Amino acid sequence: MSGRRLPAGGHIDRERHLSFSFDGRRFFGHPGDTLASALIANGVRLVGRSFKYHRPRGIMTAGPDEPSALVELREGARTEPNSKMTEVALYEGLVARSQNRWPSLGLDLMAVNSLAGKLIGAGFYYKTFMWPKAFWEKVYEPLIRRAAGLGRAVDRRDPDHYEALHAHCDVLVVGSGAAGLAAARAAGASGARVILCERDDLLGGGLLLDPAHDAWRRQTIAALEAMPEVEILPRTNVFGYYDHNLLGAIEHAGDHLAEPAPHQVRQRYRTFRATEVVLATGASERLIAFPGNDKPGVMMAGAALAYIHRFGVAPGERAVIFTNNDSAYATAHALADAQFDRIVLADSRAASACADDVKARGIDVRFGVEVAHYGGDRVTLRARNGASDRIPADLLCVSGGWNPNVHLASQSGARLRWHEQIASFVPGEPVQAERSAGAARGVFGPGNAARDGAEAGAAAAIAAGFKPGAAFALPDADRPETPLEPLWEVRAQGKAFVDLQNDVTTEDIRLAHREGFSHIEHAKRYTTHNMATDQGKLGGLVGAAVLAEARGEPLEKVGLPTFRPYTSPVTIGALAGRAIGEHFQPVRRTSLHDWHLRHGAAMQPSGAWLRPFYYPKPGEDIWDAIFREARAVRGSVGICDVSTLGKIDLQGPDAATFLDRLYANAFSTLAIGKARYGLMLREDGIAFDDGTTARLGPEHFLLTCTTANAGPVLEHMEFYAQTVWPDLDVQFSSVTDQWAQMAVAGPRSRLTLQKVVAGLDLSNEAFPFMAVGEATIAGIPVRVFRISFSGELAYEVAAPSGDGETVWEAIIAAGEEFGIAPYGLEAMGLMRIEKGHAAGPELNGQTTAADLGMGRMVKKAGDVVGRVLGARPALANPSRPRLVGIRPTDPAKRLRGGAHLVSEPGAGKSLGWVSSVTQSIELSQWIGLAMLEDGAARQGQLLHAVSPLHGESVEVIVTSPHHIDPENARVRA
Amino acid sequence: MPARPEPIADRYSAWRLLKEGLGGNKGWKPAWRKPEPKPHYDVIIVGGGGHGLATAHYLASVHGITNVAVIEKGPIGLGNGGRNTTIVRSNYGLPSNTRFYEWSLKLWEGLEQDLNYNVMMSQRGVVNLFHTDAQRDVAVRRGNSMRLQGVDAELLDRDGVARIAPFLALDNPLFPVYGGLLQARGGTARHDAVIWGFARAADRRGVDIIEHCEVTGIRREGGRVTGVETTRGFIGAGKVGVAVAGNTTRLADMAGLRLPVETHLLQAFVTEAIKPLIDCVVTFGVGHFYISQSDKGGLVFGGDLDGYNSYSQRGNLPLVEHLMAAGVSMIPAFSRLRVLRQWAGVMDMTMDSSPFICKTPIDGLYFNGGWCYGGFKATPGSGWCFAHTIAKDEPHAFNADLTIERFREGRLIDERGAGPNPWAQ
Amino acid sequence: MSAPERRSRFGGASLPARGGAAQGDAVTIAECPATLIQVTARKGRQDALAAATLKELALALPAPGASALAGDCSALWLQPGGWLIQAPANDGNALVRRLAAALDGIAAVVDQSHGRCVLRLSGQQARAVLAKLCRLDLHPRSFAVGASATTLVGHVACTMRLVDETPAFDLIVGASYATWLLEELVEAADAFGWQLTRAGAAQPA
Amino acid sequence: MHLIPCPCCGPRAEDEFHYRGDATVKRPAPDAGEQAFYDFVYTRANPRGWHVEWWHHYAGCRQWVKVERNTMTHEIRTAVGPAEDIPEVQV
Repeated sequence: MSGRRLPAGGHIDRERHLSFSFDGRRFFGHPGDTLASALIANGVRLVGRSFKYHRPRGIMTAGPDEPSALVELREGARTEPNSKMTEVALYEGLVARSQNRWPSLGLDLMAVNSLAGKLIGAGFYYKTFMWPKAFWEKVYEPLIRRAAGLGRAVDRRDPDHYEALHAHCDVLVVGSGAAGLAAARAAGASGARVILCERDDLLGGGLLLDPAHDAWRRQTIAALEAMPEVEILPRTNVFGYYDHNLLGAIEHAGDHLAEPAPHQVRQRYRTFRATEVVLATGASERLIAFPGNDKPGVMMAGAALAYIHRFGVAPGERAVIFTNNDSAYATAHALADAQFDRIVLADSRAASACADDVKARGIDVRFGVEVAHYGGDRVTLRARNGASDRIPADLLCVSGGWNPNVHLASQSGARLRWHEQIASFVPGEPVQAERSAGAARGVFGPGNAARDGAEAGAAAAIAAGFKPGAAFALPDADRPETPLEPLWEVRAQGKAFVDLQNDVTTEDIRLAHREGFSHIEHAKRYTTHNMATDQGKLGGLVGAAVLAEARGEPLEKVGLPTFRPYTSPVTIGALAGRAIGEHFQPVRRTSLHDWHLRHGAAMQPSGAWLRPFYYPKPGEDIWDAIFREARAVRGSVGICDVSTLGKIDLQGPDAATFLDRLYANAFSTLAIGKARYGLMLREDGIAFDDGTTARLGPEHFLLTCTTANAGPVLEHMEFYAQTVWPDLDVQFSSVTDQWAQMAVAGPRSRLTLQKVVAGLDLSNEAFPFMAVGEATIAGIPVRVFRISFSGELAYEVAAPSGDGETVWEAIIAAGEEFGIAPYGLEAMGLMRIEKGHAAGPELNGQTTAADLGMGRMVKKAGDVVGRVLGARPALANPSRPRLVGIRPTDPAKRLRGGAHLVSEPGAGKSLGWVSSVTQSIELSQWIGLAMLEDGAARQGQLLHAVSPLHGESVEVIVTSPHHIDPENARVRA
Repeated sequence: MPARPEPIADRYSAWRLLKEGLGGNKGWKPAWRKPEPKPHYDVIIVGGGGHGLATAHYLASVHGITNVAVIEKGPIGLGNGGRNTTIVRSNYGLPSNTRFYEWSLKLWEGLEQDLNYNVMMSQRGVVNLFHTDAQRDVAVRRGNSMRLQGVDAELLDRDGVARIAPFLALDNPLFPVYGGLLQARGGTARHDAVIWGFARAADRRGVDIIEHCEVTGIRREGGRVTGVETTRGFIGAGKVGVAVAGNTTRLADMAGLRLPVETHLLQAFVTEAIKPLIDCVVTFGVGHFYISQSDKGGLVFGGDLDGYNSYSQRGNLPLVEHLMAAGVSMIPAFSRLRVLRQWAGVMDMTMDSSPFICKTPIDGLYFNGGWCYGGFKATPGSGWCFAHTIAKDEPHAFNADLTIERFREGRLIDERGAGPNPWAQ
Repeated sequence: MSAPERRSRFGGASLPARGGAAQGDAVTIAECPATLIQVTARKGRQDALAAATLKELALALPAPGASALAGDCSALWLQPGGWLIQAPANDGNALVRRLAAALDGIAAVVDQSHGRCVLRLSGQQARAVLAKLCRLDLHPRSFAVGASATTLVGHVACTMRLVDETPAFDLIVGASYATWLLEELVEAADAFGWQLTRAGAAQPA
Repeated sequence: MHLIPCPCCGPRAEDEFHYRGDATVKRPAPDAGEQAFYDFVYTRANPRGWHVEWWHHYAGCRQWVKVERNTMTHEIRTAVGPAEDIPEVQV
């Protein structure tokens, strides 16, 4: 119990109180607090347990670098595992729980792992759990899996909403510290469109930690807010830098609330397409490895500063500051401001220019000393001469120097460069249109960073084509610093951590090196260093330094693992946005959609479309409905919405030539007013698509293609027209949505249509099979095609889609006396299998024209897509699987789609597969289509359709694929 | 099964773990040596990824050929072997593939004992979802083909899927789950460990693993390979096997071969670690999404190619947006989790989505490549078959169909019928 | 046939007349029936086509990214050699026939009046709504009144035109996608508030 | 999200396009024989570096746009219409 709220200071609203709970205990905080600052204010010190050894952990940082202070936040369906308390804004009623402990945070029995620490170092798993073999699956792995993970996911639908938003700007500024504010202002003053992103809810970055800079911060923000083309986005973390200057970000629009407001999203996924980018992402303070550097009470020096000045809380009472650089002296001043009982500043260097000011406040400054151990209440200081001193401290502030946040620059493609003076990496030459400014490139101090930012912002605006704007005031110049002296590790007895969340120690790094895992990527993977949710921000470079020392090479040669997205973990729901569930992909509806709904159709997705599968009547099951619909067609008349067929209007003097080349069969010989079936091949000779094409005029055709291939066929035609035969004079466009198309099928289809069609003689003589004509129905101009998919006498009627329902209803009214039934895809499928038409299951990208029984259609010469490669020896092999029909010899037996055909039940060699099955209404038994090796030669043979998955084997006879009316008499009736 | 390997020196055992642990872990030796290249080897394997290292291991352990070097331009295992989604399965529908991948899966099942290294092979099942009758029939065709070839497969109905994957939104409006095809023997393995295990086992049998040595040319005399030019000088060899996913075309260029290969990007993702949620591997094929949970707790997931030629290992956002939407649509609990890291591998895509392990027109030169995105699960099988092909100068029955000539002959092994369009496979 | 009687493609969406935050009217979405005719020049006949449309409709066919207005007709560039003519809904078939005759041998004339729907999105927040659905830069500096583009809006291809500075955008979308697009627009407008209207014929501004 | 500089429409987001591979292979004359068609359909130079490739602007002007893009960096240098050639670049 050592933290406390200070009587004054901080960007918090002391007037208002917020209650919250942690591990079931109730506390109070203020608006402006994070969960971390509020817990510190309430004296809470132990907040989590580490992943592997279950060591007790406290709050280390005040931001996204936090490795230890992770909680399960919120409750019920809003539960959110692994949230960093240092990033969770406090709100009324907040509920959080600690993670990865059993039975409780205070008493975690899994901490016995720590005792086995000597055995379970890096790479332990790979060397063990192998004996006996069977134990891995039954014993070891289940144990490991149970111990895995931190927080729990809740298997509930997320009640919150997310959305995407795409923005464009001339200059994007990432980060709103001194450099970012100045960059945005300089760019904005030029008139450029500027977007300024800040991950925090307050703008200012490091400026927030020094009350002396608050005036400039406020004044600059006010200036930016007055610029109409500057947009400021707080709570917006840029997570990735992608190609062509596109950056991705998450705006935490509602995370600071108990629940997002009505009509508001929880998070917004934003993309920015920027002409120029200024990366003012600041720097992260790094750890020093020493025994006990993970104990509750250890905190980064900059974080301690933030807790005092940003949040008005003191994270302890007696403090030691351990540093190798000047930045921690500001923390010393802050601790003094916060009236700590005792402050010892242990500087590993020999001197600092800042020392006198600090000493003047009564702070005990010691040079040339290191922290050799921290036990949670006492710090062991060790001087160069070996003398040691034990100092009681409930707070140990650590600063090993600052690493520029180079993640985004690195992701943009820029190589990193070693910066000797700050002992860290900075961005090298830009690859994309970006520049770093301020601490992000090693320019520290608000005065220096603001100057650097202002220059970067102006340069970015100029690069984006703007003239520089008026100059503006900048903060005072910074005092010169005493240089940092790199200090990575204090070697002493005990575990010294380089990755607190994954429990990676300096010894683990050295072990990895001894075992040959000396490359930084190997060491990372072997030890799991840097792979936790803090992504190694605190200790990444420290681990690399330990490895460098072990290898005996300079740190810059060892380098860092690749920086990949994300700069900070990103909520998956935000990236998904609204495109989930029924919004996952666009849905297409035909113009008859409402009619289908009104008439009880069972609608199902079919590719992008919603289509009626069948129209159940009360008391009917699926098959009842399908049979009734199919019988209506076979016995009288039915009507089916086939509007989804792709339709392409093709015109031009070379239209017929174009079709001759595009289709395997000829179209130039097609008479005007007639339609013809066509088969399209891919260039590799495999069947691509089929459909009927009608000739409407000498230079005018209407193609149809399958629903699934409507898009690909148009694209295919565009490829050949634009790139292969640009000399052909053809014009074509999709008219799929222009026309509602309905199949009117059955022996009484003519009688039905004759009642409503005006202006067209439908008699068999005047309008034979494959005829095409124009007419009107209910006064609406329509096209009539005499084509059939069902195998019956049938027509297709095309009406302008806005009038589709009028025409459809007129036909239904005319067919009422014949018992006309609307039929769905299921009945259509049943009938096409009876008829033996190949469809999607047969045109599956693996079959040739010959496989489908259409080999004779393919032109033997001339320029035809797919002709040449379709003749390759193995594709031309006549014993390839061919389309056949099959029927069980026992009519009571059922067939399964996907069954294989074998010569006898026990045979392992598949001769082919069953592609489509149905229950035939004409034959009153299951029938199927199959692709069968030597299919043509096997007609009449007895084979077995086996489905080991179902444990079924059915004797079948091989037939023609045309189960009904092989002579094709009905369609010509 | 492979010939029983000779016991290797420096074995891991419970006793040694205890001894080393108490001794401060000072006694462990490097998992593989860092030797200087010798002037000549019987066999040089170009490529120190999983396939190359496995080839070396099986050359040594099955064929007794130990004068072998594996040459790698960087550190071993940082190509696709170190950047995949760790899935292991053999649920292919075309016999040429099933035969090969099933042999690979059998090798996986004995790999820990063979290598004396825990690669954490975890057979918790792989289920492919389907959402329509037509998709079910395609899955049934594949499952039955597997069963006829002696490979395990089970058809699950909706309730069956719900039992093994209760976290799925079965009533997804656009993709209601009808059922799934389960291969219970499928699962995952720890990808890096596979690399390290093969490297260690090959090293202990005398194979030289030479890192930071880039091949710059393939030397030939009279139609026969004689060695490789490298950044560390010429190294002679009786035979050269190339297994360089992501660089297959470049090596083929050096040998004057032209291949039906395009190189594409595939992204993968991992979430923050959470307590066990997903036990098996689930693939939501029509949504182009698959997922599993690692032993450490991260959800590992991925989807389709980014869709354009690339060697960059830089993924982009369109795929990310689609994938996350597919994931949340199918797994509601996914929404509030956070994705921690993203990476991308470069895939050598062939024009029919199946690989090749074969001889070339040049004597003594062998190629292994075109793994598309199926390379990880193939690792032991690929190494085993490649070793056989190199040692015997002829393919084994398991890889006999996996030639480059098949494209010219029209004997395509096109599982999905996507045709010569790698971006669509 | 008379075009105004044809059925709305909004039917599939069972939406109230207004909704979103405060049931507001920050944006208005209107279905605007129109006659739409796609004309595509025969090879090498672009000049002839331009001359003929100027003569028939007094329309100067616009360059890529632009639109043209003449009286109650407008033209939008679609693709090289291809334009979409937009005219009042009640002109319907007569205009198609007239153009087909006038452009015989010069261009392919295809009626798309039923193939595509025109949705007009207007109101102060129209750009903010589109920013959620579309990746095009619609800032006035980049997309001024009269500008047009075919692009993705809500994952479907739309031909878009900025009609006036309200701002009002016309979104011309494949008819089978109309309900989908409407639902996407309404969702994206939820934070602002929206209302639906069925304006008569779209009047080019 | 690549930004493809469509020669008709200007810079557009990648999701308006379908990528369609190598644009340097030319469809041979109908009588050129199987080898020529084989190379057209199957053989790819697959370069590391500059690659001339098709991007079909399906949600825009519906042109097959020929784009020169670097497969190592994703940088785009040129884009031309379907029947045009990419101009030679002096390196």
